[in-house]
Amino acid sequence: MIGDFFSATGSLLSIVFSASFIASAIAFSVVMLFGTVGELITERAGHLNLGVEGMMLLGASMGYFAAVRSSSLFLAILFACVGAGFGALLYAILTVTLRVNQNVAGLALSIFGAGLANSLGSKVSNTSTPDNIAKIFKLKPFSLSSPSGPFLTFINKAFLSHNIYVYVAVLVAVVATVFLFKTRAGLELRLTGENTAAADASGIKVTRIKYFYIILGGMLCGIGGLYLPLVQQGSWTSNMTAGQGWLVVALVIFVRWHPIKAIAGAYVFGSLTILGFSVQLNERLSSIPIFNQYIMSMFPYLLTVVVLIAFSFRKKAWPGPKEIGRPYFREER
Amino acid sequence: MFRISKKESFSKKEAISYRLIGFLIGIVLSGIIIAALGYPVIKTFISLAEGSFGSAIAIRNTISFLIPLSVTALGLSIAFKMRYWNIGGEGQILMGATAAMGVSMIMPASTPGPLMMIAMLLAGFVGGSVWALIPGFFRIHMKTNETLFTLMMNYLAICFVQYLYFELWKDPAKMGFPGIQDIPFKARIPYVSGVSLAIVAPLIIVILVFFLIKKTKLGYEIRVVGESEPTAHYAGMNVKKIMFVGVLLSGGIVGIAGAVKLMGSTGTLSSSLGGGAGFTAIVIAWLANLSAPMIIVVSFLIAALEQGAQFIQVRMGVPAAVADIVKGLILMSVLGSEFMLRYKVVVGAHGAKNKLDAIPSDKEEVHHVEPIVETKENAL
Amino acid sequence: DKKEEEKDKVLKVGVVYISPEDDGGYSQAHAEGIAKAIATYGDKIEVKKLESVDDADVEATNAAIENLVNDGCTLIFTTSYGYMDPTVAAAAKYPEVYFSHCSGYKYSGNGYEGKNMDAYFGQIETARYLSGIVAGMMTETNQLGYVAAFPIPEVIRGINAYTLGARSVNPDVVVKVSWTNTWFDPAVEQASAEALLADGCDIMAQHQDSPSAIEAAESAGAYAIGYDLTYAGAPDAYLTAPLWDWGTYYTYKIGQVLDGKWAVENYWGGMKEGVAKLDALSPLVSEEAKAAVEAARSEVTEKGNAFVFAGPIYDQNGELKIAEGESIPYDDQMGMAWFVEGVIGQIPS
Amino acid sequence: MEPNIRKDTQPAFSMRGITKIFGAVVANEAVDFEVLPGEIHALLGENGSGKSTLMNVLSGIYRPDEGQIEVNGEIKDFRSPGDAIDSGIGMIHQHFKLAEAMTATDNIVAGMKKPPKNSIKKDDVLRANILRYASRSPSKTHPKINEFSSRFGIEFDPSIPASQLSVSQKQSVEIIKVLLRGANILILDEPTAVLTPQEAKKLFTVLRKMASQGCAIVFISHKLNEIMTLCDRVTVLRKGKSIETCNVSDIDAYDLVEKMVGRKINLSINKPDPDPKKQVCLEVKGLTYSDSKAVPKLDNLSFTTHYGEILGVAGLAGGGQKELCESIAGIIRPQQGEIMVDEERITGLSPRDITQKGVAMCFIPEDRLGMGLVASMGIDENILLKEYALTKGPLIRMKDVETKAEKIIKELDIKTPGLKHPVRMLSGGNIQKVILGREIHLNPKLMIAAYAVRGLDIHSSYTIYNLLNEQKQKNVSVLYIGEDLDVLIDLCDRIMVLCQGKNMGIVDSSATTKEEIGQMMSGTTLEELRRGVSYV
Ligand SMILES: Nc1ncnc2c1ncn2[C@@H]1O[C@H](COP(=O)(O)OP(=O)(O)OP(=O)(O)O)[C@@H](O)[C@H]1O
Ligand SMILES: Nc1ncnc2c1ncn2[C@@H]1O[C@H](COP(=O)(O)OP(=O)(O)OP(=O)(O)O)[C@@H](O)[C@H]1O
Ligand SMILES: [Mg+2]
Ligand SMILES: [Mg+2]
Repeated sequence: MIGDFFSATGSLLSIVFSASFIASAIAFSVVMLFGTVGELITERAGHLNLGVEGMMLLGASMGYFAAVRSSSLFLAILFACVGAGFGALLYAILTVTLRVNQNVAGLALSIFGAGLANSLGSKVSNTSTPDNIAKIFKLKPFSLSSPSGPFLTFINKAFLSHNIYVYVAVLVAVVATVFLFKTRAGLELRLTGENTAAADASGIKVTRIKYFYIILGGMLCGIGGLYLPLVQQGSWTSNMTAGQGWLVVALVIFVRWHPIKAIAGAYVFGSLTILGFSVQLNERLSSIPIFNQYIMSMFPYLLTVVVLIAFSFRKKAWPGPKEIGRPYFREER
Repeated sequence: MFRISKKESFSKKEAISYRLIGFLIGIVLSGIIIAALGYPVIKTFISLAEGSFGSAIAIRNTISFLIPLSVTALGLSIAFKMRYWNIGGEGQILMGATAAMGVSMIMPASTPGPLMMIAMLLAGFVGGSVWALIPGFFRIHMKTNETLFTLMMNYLAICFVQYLYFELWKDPAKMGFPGIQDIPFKARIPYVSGVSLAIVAPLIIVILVFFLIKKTKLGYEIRVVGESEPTAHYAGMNVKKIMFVGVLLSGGIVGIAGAVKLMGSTGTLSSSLGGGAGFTAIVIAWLANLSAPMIIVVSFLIAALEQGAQFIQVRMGVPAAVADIVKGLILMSVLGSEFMLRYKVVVGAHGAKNKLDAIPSDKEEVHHVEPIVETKENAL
Repeated sequence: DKKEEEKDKVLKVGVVYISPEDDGGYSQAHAEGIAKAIATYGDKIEVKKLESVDDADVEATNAAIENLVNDGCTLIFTTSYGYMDPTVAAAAKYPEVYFSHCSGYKYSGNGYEGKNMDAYFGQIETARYLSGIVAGMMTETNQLGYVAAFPIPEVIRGINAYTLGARSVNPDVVVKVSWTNTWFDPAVEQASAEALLADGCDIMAQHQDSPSAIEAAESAGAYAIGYDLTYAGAPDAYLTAPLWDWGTYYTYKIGQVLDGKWAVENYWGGMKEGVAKLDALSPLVSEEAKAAVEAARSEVTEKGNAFVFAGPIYDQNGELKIAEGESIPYDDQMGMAWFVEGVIGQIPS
Repeated sequence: MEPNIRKDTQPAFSMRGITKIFGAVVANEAVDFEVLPGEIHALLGENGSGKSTLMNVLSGIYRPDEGQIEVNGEIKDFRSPGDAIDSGIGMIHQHFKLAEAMTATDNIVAGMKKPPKNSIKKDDVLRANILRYASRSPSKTHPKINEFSSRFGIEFDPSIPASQLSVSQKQSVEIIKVLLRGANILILDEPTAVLTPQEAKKLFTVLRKMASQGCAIVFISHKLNEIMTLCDRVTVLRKGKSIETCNVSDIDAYDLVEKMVGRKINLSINKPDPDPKKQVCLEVKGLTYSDSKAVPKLDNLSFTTHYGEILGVAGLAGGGQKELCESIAGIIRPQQGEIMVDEERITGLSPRDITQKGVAMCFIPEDRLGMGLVASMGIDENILLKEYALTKGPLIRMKDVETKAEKIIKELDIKTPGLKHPVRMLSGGNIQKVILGREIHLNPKLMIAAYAVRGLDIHSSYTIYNLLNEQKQKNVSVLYIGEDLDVLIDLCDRIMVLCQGKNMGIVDSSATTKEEIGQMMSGTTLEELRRGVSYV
């Protein structure tokens, strides 16, 4: 019995710490990492945007459309930003200026975004990523050509053999962290999300800040979405984010609104999502009921729930930006 | 330059006309996008209307979309009255249907139809409320954020039903195909001239919810708790118990929506039984200002939109996604138009004269702005 | 007036798709078939379609069919397994409309009393068998990966046919199966393929609607066999693919109705009819493999699934399932819920 | 002390013809107001007379509907608080604007820009450094903030979250925040309302120092003695209009009140005699309670109240008054002790059962609406709040409540367009009448009135005193908790003084003085006082 437990644990560990598993978990977390950093910035400004899925799709379709029509990576990214930023702008108009309930506005955005993205995407659905762009992402800029020894081989395969998009995602998270905690602009953003009235009275232009970061956050979601058609799949398909946008909303809580933790968080969620496929191939594990693949597909959500509960036990834990969900009107008492 | 100032009140007429304006703006905006995508605008909208009301089949379809949407929105509205953000409608629908399905599988085949139907409806209520009470428990006792918890519960329910669908409840009679058996024929809600009798469900529930909120002590308590927990506490209310019952009723009614859908239309359980109604219903409840009768009206409009959207695909070959654009934009515009009810825009720096004139005399019938826009204390 | 009358004569054909018409996979294959029929009959038919109708959502399916009927369609194709029961119900409700349901087992005379419902599908297993031969010849690790959507008979049949084909030329080959529980989810399919590749497989095959598994193979330096449509996006990995050519069937069936000769049938065309075919072998395929395919091709084409599933066939546990000289009967193929020898994977019970 | 006004110079700012309207409320109507550099200028007026509104207009929070603002002779159009800060205007708000979860330093430096040219000191190295290190290196910023605040004799720990600061420290943070932004026009909205007398004294020193450096200071307070000692000039607002501006030295407190209210008012309470039978109503024995953070709030507290008598409770803010009320009403559970009404134990009963035993409570919290009222509901439904539990069956009975609401509106002369009108739209005085009316109509034996006149103007306050006296005459036992010692002495028959949850003694109001009560409030027991011992 105990022996079984140890050997099962052993099998699990050997899967989870294999270079190839780590590598695919990393690749799998790119979209969520961008999305999480984007949503996190939005939430730091005091706005919960449930429309992540819509914005990711908008970014993906607009960006991919531009890529196909222009064969320019720059334009692809620019249009991903424009598309997702447009969705975020609508959300910002609704929640910042028109003071619509944030949850409801986000849900409406996710419906609208998916619709617009899918209509637009269908215009480029039978094409693949232009060669010149595809080539860029075939490159593995940090890969060692001849790693020596098992350790380097492992590191090389697990961490260094990724395309540039992956490293950019990590870089974005790092930059966001420095920005948030080490710059005055970051401080202003945090104060706005903690207490908008205080920020306003301190001379911070809160409306401008909210618009700016909601749109910036949306753009990051869009760049994350673009990874799917441009790099991962190389072609457009409707609804290709397949629910990752909703996981992002959970991830933000999971990482406690810290971009640097989002790197690990996205990785954990990424690996939980793919763990099922590796476990299936392992006969010892796949015969254990809890490793049933349908049960395993619940893991990311269960984990989020556990984290939510755990933090409500810690009464002193920071519960996240205070202004989330509250409309701000300066002349309100 | 312009600036925004707050309104004290608005008349019913204003309320209706601003929403209508919002609706029209939504139509115009989606018209622009439809044109930009290269589809004929006017024809699309005409077909949209025709598809939702134009024929008996259209109306029947609209009604069948209406049933789950309205029942779910009614259930959610109870939670929203308490400022409890139940985003978990989709999961509660599924678990309500799952419980009803389970009951139909357990009960002996010889059970009389009506008895089985009643048992299934009850099970639906229990299934939905249990699923709602899991996050509810943690919200009530430890203030765990319910918005995200209930959101996660949706996905847990979907995974769970998939597990049932592909493994636990897989029907051997399906020749190896996955799927759960159909509910017995006698447990199905009958159709009368093409319209499912399930339509009585929203009609009964809307009356019950209206009555509950407006006329009963519990409804009153729910409203007070939503307004201010300290006040409720001060008045000697057992806030935890009230929230518990409120969440239970909310989830239970949503669960009934699932059971009714199972018994009245799908006949079997799958993870897509909810069909997104749990999410759309949130927006419906909101647009209806959480008023039970308005929920029926708004549900009808949204159901018509969904049905019409399918029809424009058939009639004009407009892709399904375009319908989502129309739906999303109309939702956003109507939501945005609420702004005009609560605030007004003053053009130019000086407007005191106009404002002084605009102060209503006491006699005029005005409608006070219900602060459903979260007040500071009650926000998420 | 005359124009109106002419319009009335036009046959309105309805099609219900599970995903967008341009999904790059299953639905697109059907849509291309419909396009062929349109090209053949021109103004005589008018096609009405509904995309992205969730086949597990009975209500959505019902509404879709109702809308097609409402718009005057008198011949309706429902292209996914899950539409079966709603199609039966609609057929009973609208006896004047012809219905054809793809990939199920209910039709007039079999699970349905009325006279207006057909079933159709194809012996894609023939092409899968041939693609298995390619893989069996090309593999170096003798481990093949298979990304599979759902554990249903259609998919299991394909895996078995592929395995039988591969082992017919290389008895040491094993096929490892990974279930994704989705027809279409590029990210999930990719992750699933990556797990297989990491596990030692050097050729990927799939029963999925996105090309992610091929992409995963390409970036891992492995080979891949596609499905549904030919794929140009991975020139260093793509070997071939079992393809559908539904145009043959749709042209045939619509022709029947136009001629007023509609007849109930359970259509199950294969390579002979042209419904199933193997894509041209890419330059990556070795000469020996090409030869092996050609050697089997004519017999497979001629005899169809009867050849693919001809005995002796052993199951995963090594038990003899089908004796020499027999082949798996039609009904058992339709309900297939076991793996042949050489498949590594489990069918959830 | 010589006022430090430079009469010759132009005003630091002047506001002309300011009108500000909220919905149906004209908060400011054509108000003119100006303050000179180096002057401490008081703004005085009843509640709701528009003081905060006027200053919010000046600090860019509200945009006026009419009127003009000039700062240092330049016409300004403030679109946001930021614009006002850029013009050297800093406001300390009535309710602090701090992010509780962030450190004092973060609260201070966020949004800071290079100080405007006309600030007190143009090129201040310290300030520039704070700006440079702000957020990049908090550990370097903290000592610099300390250094800066010590210039004004202000002290607090800038490295801890605002939530851990005391009220006066929070105020210090707000002041430093404003000063660091280089404000030379400083507005303080009721800064002393939350301070102890010692803290207030310290604040005054700081303010005088700043004025001497040329700062223009607007000081809002309801406490006339503060205005008389601190300020140079005073402007009185009444019903949104500016009534008069005069030198403090030329006027006395009685004139000020008359200007504020608009007529002479009789500030005395006619007090009926208490019921001589002295029948005990409430008896509290050894009540002890510590809050969730284990801070003791009630400490072995014992006393009794009599029918037909008003027992006053005096004490510093947070001295246990709130906990006492809540214990009696059953909202919190004391850890030790007993509470009896008519010799019947009520400790441990639910609030509802206690109400049924004849205990009614009218508690006005700081924000007035937070407790005891449902802001968006009408008077009828607010009356239902206590009522509904007393009727049988699962349904509410609106008819009865409506009748009752109408009666209460009439009896207490509540000004409202209708009984369905949301109470949040009513004025503060009327809101308080609703609560009091509701409680009186429960026909209680014991009426607890805590801070019943909180935030009310003098006229409304006297209406409430009269209502309480009526109750007393009906032989109700009244427990009155208040802040104003004069009122306590005038209204109550006996006064119990609390200090940190302890009973310092109960004095007869006809035989005590404010000074005596004040000494007891700061910790001297009655016994000690009477023995002639005093530590203060
Ligand atoms: N948040 C708010 N939104 C809109 N109007 C408000 C708000 N708060 C208060 N009011 C308006 O302000 C007035 C109440 O003001 P307040 O509570 O300061 O009373 P007050 O003027 O001090 O009254 P009184 O002198 O009778 O005590 C009401 O007329 C109400 O319409
Ligand atoms: N944001 C607001 N929305 C609506 N009404 C308001 C608002 N601010 C102030 N008022 C109303 O304007 C009037 C003036 O209020 P203001 O706060 O300026 O009075 P005040 O003189 O500061 O009173 P207090 O002494 O109570 O602080 C009141 O009737 C008040 O209720
Ligand atoms: Mg006031
Ligand atoms: Mg004020």
